[in-house]
Parts: sequence; structure tokens; C-alpha cells
Amino acid sequence: MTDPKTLSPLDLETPDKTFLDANELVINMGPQHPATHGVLRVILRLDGEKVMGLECVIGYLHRGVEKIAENRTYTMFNPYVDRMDYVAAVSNALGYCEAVEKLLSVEAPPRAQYIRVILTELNRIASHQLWLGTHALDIGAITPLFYTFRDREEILKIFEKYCGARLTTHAFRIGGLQYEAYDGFEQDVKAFVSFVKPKIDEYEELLTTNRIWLERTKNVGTISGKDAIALGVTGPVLRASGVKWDIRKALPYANYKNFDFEIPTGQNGDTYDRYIVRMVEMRQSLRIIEQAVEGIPEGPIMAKVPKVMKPPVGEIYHSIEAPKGELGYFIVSDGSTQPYRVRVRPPSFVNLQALDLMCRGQLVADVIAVIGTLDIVLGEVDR
Amino acid sequence: MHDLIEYIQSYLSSNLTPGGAGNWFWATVYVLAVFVGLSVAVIAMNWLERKILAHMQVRLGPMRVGPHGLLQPIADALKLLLKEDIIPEGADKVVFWIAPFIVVLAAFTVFVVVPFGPTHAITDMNIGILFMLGVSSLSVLGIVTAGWASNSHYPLIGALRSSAQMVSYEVAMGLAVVSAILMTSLHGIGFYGAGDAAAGASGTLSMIGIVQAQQEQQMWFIFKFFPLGLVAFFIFAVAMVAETNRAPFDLPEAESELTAGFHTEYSGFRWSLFFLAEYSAMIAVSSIAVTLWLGGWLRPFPNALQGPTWDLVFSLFPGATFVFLGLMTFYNVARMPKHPLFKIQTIGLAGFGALLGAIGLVLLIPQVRVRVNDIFWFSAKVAGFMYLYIWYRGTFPRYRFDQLMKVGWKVLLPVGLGLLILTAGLGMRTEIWEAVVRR
Amino acid sequence: MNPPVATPFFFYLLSATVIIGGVLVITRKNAVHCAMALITALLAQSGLYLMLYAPFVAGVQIILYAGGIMVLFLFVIMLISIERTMKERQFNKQWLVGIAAAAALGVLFIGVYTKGRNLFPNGRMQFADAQNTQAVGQLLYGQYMFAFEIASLLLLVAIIGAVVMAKKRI
Amino acid sequence: MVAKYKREYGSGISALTHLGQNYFEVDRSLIPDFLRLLRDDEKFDYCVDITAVHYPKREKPFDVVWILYSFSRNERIRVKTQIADGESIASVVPLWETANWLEREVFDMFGIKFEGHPDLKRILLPDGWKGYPLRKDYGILQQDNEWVQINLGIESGQ
Repeated sequence: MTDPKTLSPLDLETPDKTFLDANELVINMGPQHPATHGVLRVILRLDGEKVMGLECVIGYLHRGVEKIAENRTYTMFNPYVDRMDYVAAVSNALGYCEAVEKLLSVEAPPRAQYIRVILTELNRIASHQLWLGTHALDIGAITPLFYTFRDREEILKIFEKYCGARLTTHAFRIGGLQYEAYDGFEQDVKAFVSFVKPKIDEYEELLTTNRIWLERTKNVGTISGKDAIALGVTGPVLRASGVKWDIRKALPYANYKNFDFEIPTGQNGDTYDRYIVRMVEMRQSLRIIEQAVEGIPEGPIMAKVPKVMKPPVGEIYHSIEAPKGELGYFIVSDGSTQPYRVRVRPPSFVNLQALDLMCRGQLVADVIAVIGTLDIVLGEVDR
Repeated sequence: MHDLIEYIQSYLSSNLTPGGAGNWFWATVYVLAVFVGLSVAVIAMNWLERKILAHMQVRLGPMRVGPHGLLQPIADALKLLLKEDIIPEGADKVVFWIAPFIVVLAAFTVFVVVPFGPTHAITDMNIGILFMLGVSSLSVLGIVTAGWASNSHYPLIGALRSSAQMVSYEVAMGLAVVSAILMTSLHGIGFYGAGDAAAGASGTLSMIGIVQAQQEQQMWFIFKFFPLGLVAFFIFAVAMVAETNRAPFDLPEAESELTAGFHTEYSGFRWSLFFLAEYSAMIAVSSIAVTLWLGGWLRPFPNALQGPTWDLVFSLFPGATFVFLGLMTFYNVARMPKHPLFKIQTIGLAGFGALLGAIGLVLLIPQVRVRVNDIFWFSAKVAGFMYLYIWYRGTFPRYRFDQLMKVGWKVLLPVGLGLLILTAGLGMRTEIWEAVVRR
Repeated sequence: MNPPVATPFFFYLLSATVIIGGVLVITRKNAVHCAMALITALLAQSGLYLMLYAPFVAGVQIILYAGGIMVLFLFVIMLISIERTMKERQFNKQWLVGIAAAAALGVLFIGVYTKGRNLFPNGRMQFADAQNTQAVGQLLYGQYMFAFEIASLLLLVAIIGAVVMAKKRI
Repeated sequence: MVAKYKREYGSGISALTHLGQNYFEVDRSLIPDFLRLLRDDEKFDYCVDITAVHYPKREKPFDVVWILYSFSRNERIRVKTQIADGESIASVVPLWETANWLEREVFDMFGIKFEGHPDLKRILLPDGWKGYPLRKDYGILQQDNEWVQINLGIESGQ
């Protein structure tokens, strides 16, 4: 039997009719399947339980976000971006607002920047918590799910107090913030930081040294740094493969250059490394939040932005480090109130492409682990 | 009426199981009692599992149907019975129909030889343990055919996994069982110094005989030839989880991979049969473990705490437990919200507490006390295993299939084989020594 | 003492089950149904062993044949395309040979039945109650030790051969 | 770097900067060579995104945009080219594997064909769908009614 890693997608399209290939089992996983995190459909080619190749069928959640953007004004489109990666809505909004601000050549005032960073990092923790819970559930540990959801609730409470919404927050406006931080915001955030630190230890106690967890995640879904770059994989997945690259450090946006934090990397690029990287990222996010809360300056929260936004003709590509990877907005303006074209560079979509390579030669159970570890959100994959 | 009482009393004073006595009437009574008791145990297990798991996971579990969700399993059972029984179009109807019954039959038949006490078993076979292993291995057939008959990929893969898993873990399980059976006939080196009372006793496969051997040797087999008995028990404890397809070996029904494994296509009544079978199989294998290693119906510390005072203390346990549970319930009644809407719930909970207390008081009556003591200890030990099952489920991630096979064939099997040889060697040490010296 | 279970009623019931199961095995087209019928026959057979007061053999029959071998049988059968086997012809053209063999076997049976009374003068066998398992064990590990070990060696060779053959394909 | 390529390709390339972001406008015929040079010689090893913009009134209505990033230089650039409707463009899957789905999406949304793509088919929309939704002449409420009726069994998806 040839090594499945060497097969190209074309080989899988036309399997040669040898005796062995006749025994290949084609399994359709999804779009309604408990472990595909939404409506992802994966067509698996199996030899026994060994995955010879797979094809993702996506688009079940396609809502034409990019088309909608062309028919809305810049302000009106702002809430739509929350609906893409709905577990990290704040990050989406940050990317979009900053891209339009760049197009308008304005900058959010420092106070707004700080509050933005706090909320975005809180959202990163929330997103990672949700990922951890569901990923562990996929691998069969049902308890972490409840722990992470319990703690994520505290973040959602802060969001709710801040802007009235919990999931799709619509937290930011182009040019700054609409809402001033509520009274006691800083205390709440500080309380959350000290609350969640031992909780992260608790998750790690359940999983990090658990023998079954190690066996299920070590050397599973391995992807080398070279392959990861070639496949355009970003975010924790790329970092777990040993590439120390984080847009917050490489091409700083917002005011991340003011904060001191580290970029965790892994060596093997396997599922376990991705788990560790995300766990460390949560702690680093807490570090950023701690620094940001200490340093919130006084001042306005909204830059001078015209009521009717008409950015000058031109185009901009701006990207941020969302919890899943590089989230980019490519916006073309024709000088009118509506964007001429908005292209979203979704991290989940590009990362999902690596699933095929990561799963070749693994077992069916690993496919689930790998889908979980990629941390995809179908709302973002399909837009 | 008087004759009847006398008849019952004459039975109660006999020391034979109904099967052994050839008494059809009592055998029927016992069969019914075991069947009903098992069903109640499964229902209680359902509620307890959801509650305990919920409390492990910082949630409340069922709270709506009845006080603290006590009636939830009944509501579930009703729902399952009333649900439409769907047979997929491409399914093999006959096999699809038969499969759950095979599983249930296998799971329940096993209890024919389970000894709840020296006389509290439906019958005592001289191949008891062999019968249990054999019949419980038949449930694989039901699972395999269920998976195949569903005519769908996920059940098929689930069935394949299940059968491979159960067949391979049966080997390790068998080895552990054999080492325990060897212990019935071998001289003991006690963990705590005692033992060796049963020198020259002959080995037996009978479930009751195995417990009696432990009684005669004054030692639970888990402590015998320390640590050999413990290791054997450990192998069995791992294998029995795999055998019953429970977490962390629940691959045949791994929901994140195979939706629900072999019973994906089943619904309603037929699905509930699988559910029933799974839980009674859990109880069955736990019974084997208790019988072989934990002294079956024997109370704790049979050798250290002897004498009539200790007998009395231990015989008070069953009643005291129920009374304690009843008091706990009343404590919770006092904690119920004082709102008119909760009136029915509060009364229901108080009634439940009263029921538990009443059972406890009945169990404190001396005549009853003596007869149920052994049943209580047996059930308590089995209940401990049930708690372990729930605990595993709350804590462990799931093994992958090849890792599961690795654990079975590369770890448990060699260890079991070595254990068997060591146990035999240690048991025959005097003979071996003599043979060597005589040379 | 146990009440007699070796009543004619049970004997005929179990024998009928075995025979019906056997007939179903060769007549059913669906391989899984055949396997199920075979399992039924095997279970009934273990009942017959029980009637002969050979509980150990009965238990082993259940564990090995019904619980072990038949599961592997089903395992293999399930992976075969049922549609293809359904189209295959059930009986081939060797029926003349078959009838001849069956007739020969029948003659043999009748011969044993008529002359058999001399072979078993007591009409019934002696059985060792309760000590059955021990007796089997002592025979296997005492008198027939050599044959037993040879058989296990043979099985070992078979297992290794199977592994070698299976490994070749990967 | 810019000067070098200017010398080599002449008027086919113009290097521009807008809002602090550098981009090239490249003639369609030079695209395969130029992108290969960018990857091999200039170490732009990460293809961030591939997309297109539709300008219906232009003679060559489509802009195809490649966004590239170099890890070693920590620099991001864009490459743009104009192509006419119905024209195809060389696929960059051999250069960056990630282009596979990105090009499929561009094909799905704009109907731009990529030569040499291993498996160019629709990705987000169903396979039988007619029309390319991100073209400007495709209305926001428009849909392939025929497909909806056949596959979903309803009159309209609206």
C-alpha cells in the first residue's frame, strides 16, 4: 500500500480498481454529525479505519456576507461581521473597524484602543474556552465542556454589561467605541482575571497529563511548519508547528506594541502542541488584559468620524490575529457610502484546507480530533 | 395460611438455592425478584448516573420531573415506549427485530447464577463462572447483528469495533478469572497474616463455591498472594469496562465519531432494550468482580472483626443505610423552597424519604436483618462499581481504537498470562519445593 | 440431587432445534441469516451436552463456538456484499455425489442403530457429577497431555501463518 | 527590488503605494513568471489571499488580487492584474498550495477560470448553481430559481 501522504487529490478522484481499493469504504460524515462543529460535510475514503483521503464539502452556511456588504453602508455592515466567527465576534469587529478606519485615515483614541484590546483578548479567551470544551468532548472527555462553559459565562457577562449583547456583540464602532466602559468595568475585568487563572490550571489538571489525552493527541494530525506555510495555515495551528508568527507582534495593530507578552510555539505540530499553544495563549491573553486594565487612559472614546462615511477611492488590506488565525479584510472603496467590495480572508476557511493533509494515514477517530483542533467555525468558513 | 407461613419458614431455614433444591415455585419467585430488582436497579442507575455526572460537571441534572428529578427515569421510559418504532427501509427486518432481544436475553440470563447470598441465587451451577462468561459473550452477537441489520455505515463500523473489542478483552478477562479460580484451591499467603485455613480445599467454578472458598480462607481474593490478587482484579476491572462498552472504552458508541454506534438506527422501545441490556451487563460484570475478588456477600473484615458484637454491628448496616438515606431526604425536604407551587414536590420528596425510612426500619427487624445482610453487602459492593463507571465517564477521554487494542493485547494479556503462571507457581510452592528437594 | 433434566421432551426439542437450524444454514441465501441459524443450532447443541451431564463442554461450546467463532464468522460475513451472494446459486450440480454421500451416511447410521445396542450395553453412560470439570482437566493435562500440546502448537502455527499472510498486504 | 523588476519587464509592471501598503499592477501575461519570482527570489512564501473585484464598466472588467506575505522580510504586498470576462489566468496552486480553495472561491463567485487548477469547481455554492453572485450584475435578491425548485422542492428561497 502506498503511503497516503504522497497521494495527490487527483489520485483520490480516480482510484485504480485494484483488489485493495475495491475494499475502500467511502463514508460521508456530516453535514449533520455531532463532531463536525456545525454543518461541515467530510467525505472520507477509508481503508478499514485508516483515512486514505478526504474531501470537505462546505457552503451549507453560506449567506453571501461579501455580497451583502456591497449593498450596505460602512456603518450598516459593521454588525454583519459579528455573524461570521460568532464565537469571536469582537475580533471580527476589531478587524473590520480598523480596516475602515485606515481607509478613512482616522485612528481610534487611546482610551478606545485600550478597551478594544481588553475586549478582544477576553473574546480570545472565550473562543479558546469554547474550543477546549468542544475539542475535549470530541475526544470523549465530557467534563471540561461544562467547566469551560461555566467560566466563559463570566466573560459573556462582562460583554453583556458592556454592550447588552453576549455573543454577537457589535461592540466597536468605526472610529472608536459607542459605549463608555461602565462603572466597575475595570474591577470586573480584574476580578475575572483572578477568577479564571486557577480555572485554566483546572482544565490543565484534567487533560495535560492525562495518559489517554496524551495518547489521543500526541502525533495526531501532524503538520510541519513548511506544509503549514504552504497551506496558508495561520494562528495557533501555525504556531504549534514551530513558526513563531503572530500578527500582534509581526505587524502590530491596535496598540499591541505597548504590551508585553510572549508567543507560544510548539515543536511537533501535532494536536497536543496545538492544545498547549492555546492554553498558553489564554494565559498570555490574561497578561495583556492585566496590563491593559492597569493602563487605561482617560480621554474620548470616539475619533472624529463623519456621520456619513465616504472613504476616498482606494483599497486596503488589513488583518488581525483572530483566535483562529489571520483574519483579513480587503476593502475597495469607490468613494461612495457603500463599500465597492469587501473581501474577508477567513482563517477557518484556509485552515480547513489543511484537514486533508493532516488526516491522511490517520484513523477515523483522529479525523474528529483534528477537526476539533483546527478550531473551525462554519459561520466563518462559509460566510 | 399457617401452612404457607410454615412453608416459607421451612424454606428460609434451608441452605439450598431454589435451583439446587429443585423447587420450581421458589425458583420462579427468585427469577421474578431478580428481574424486577434488576429493572429497578437499571432505572435507579439511570437517575443516579445523570445526577452524579451532573454534580461532577457543576450542573444540577434532572430537576423538573418530580422532586430532584426522581421521576425522570419513569418519564423517560414512558417516552421511549410511546415513541414510534422506526425500522429503516433498507434494513434486514427480521435480524433488526431480533438483535435487541439477543442482547437483553444474554444480559438477563447471566443473573441466573449470580449469588446474592449463600442461598440467594436462582441456582448454583458447578460451571457458574463459565456460564456467566459464556452467556455474556453472546451479547456480542446481538450487537454485531444490530449493526449489520441497520444497513448503514456508522452502525456497521460500531458493530465491528464492538465485536473486535469484546472478543479481545474477553481473553484478558478470562485469564484474570482463571487466576481467581486457581486461588479457590490454593494455600494462601495472607496480606494481613491470616489465611491458610483452607489447605487442601478443591477448586470450583461455582459462583457460590468461590465465595465460600473466600470465606473458608478468611480472605478476599483481592488480597490473596498480594499483589497478585490485586493485579488480577485490576485486569478484570479494566477488561470489564471494555467489555461493557463504557467510557473510556466506549468506542462502539462514540458519539463524536459514530453518532451512536451500533444502535444509531434504533429508536423507541428497541433502543431502550439496548439501554437496559447495557446497564444490566454492567451490573453483571460488576457482580463477577465482586464475587471473585471482593468476597461476594461477605461483610468487610471477615477475619479481623469477628465475634457476635461485630456481627450485630454489621448486620445493622442495611437498615441504618436506608434510614440514613431517608434522613438525608428529609433534610432536603426542609431545604425545598417554601413556595405554594412546590407543595406537591415537597410532599413527594417527603413521601420518598418516608418510604426509604420505612424500608430501613423493616430491614432492622432481627429476622429480616439476618436474611438480607448478605444481599445488602453484595449490592453495596456492586453499587461501588457502578459509581466507578460513572466516575470514569466523567473523567476520562476516549481511547482510540488501535490504542484500545494495544492495551488489550500488549498490556493486559501478557500481564494476565504472567499472573496466571505466578499464581499457580505460588500456590503450588510446597509441591514444587518438594519436587526440587527430592531431586 | 438435581432433578433429571434429561427428559425425552427436552431431548426432542433440542434435537429438533439443531436439525431445523442445520437445514436453515444450508438453505438460506442470506449469509447472515445462515450464521444466525448456525448459532441457534450450536446453542441447542450445548443444551444437549447439558443433558449428557457435561456442563463444562456445554459452557465451552457457548464461549468458543457461539460467542467466539461465530462472532468472527459474522464479522467476515458482514463485510461481504450481500447483494452478490443473494444472486449466487445455492446448489451446484454435484447433487448426484451429494445424494450418494447422504445415502452412505444414512446406511451407516442405520447400521449403528441396529447393531449399536451391543456397543453400549448399559444403555446409558456413566457421568461424574460435579467433578466433571476436574475430570476433563485431569485428562487433558494428564493422559492426553501430549496430544493437547500438539494441538496448541498447531494452533500457534496457524495464528502465526494468518498474521504473516495478513501482513503481506500492507 | 522594484527597480530591478521594472528593468526586466518594462511597462508591464508598476509599483504603487496606497495608505502605506505596497502593491504591483502587473500585466496579465507576466503574472505567472512574476509571482514565481516573488516566491522564489523574494521569499514571499505565504499566499494570504486571492480575490477579485468586478468593474463592469471597464474594458477588462476583473481585477484579480493576490495578497502575499514574506516571513523573512515581514512584509506584505499585493499583486493586481486586469483580465477580461471569459479570459482565464494561470493558477498558482503549484506555487502556494493554499491557493486551491481560494481560487475555487474566486471561480465560484466571479466565474474566473484558473488554468492548471487541479480541481476547479464551485466551493461555497452547490455544484449545479448558475450565475456568479459577486459580479456586479448579479442582484442581491437574485438566485438560481431553477436549482432551488429542483433541489429544495420549494418555489423560491426568499
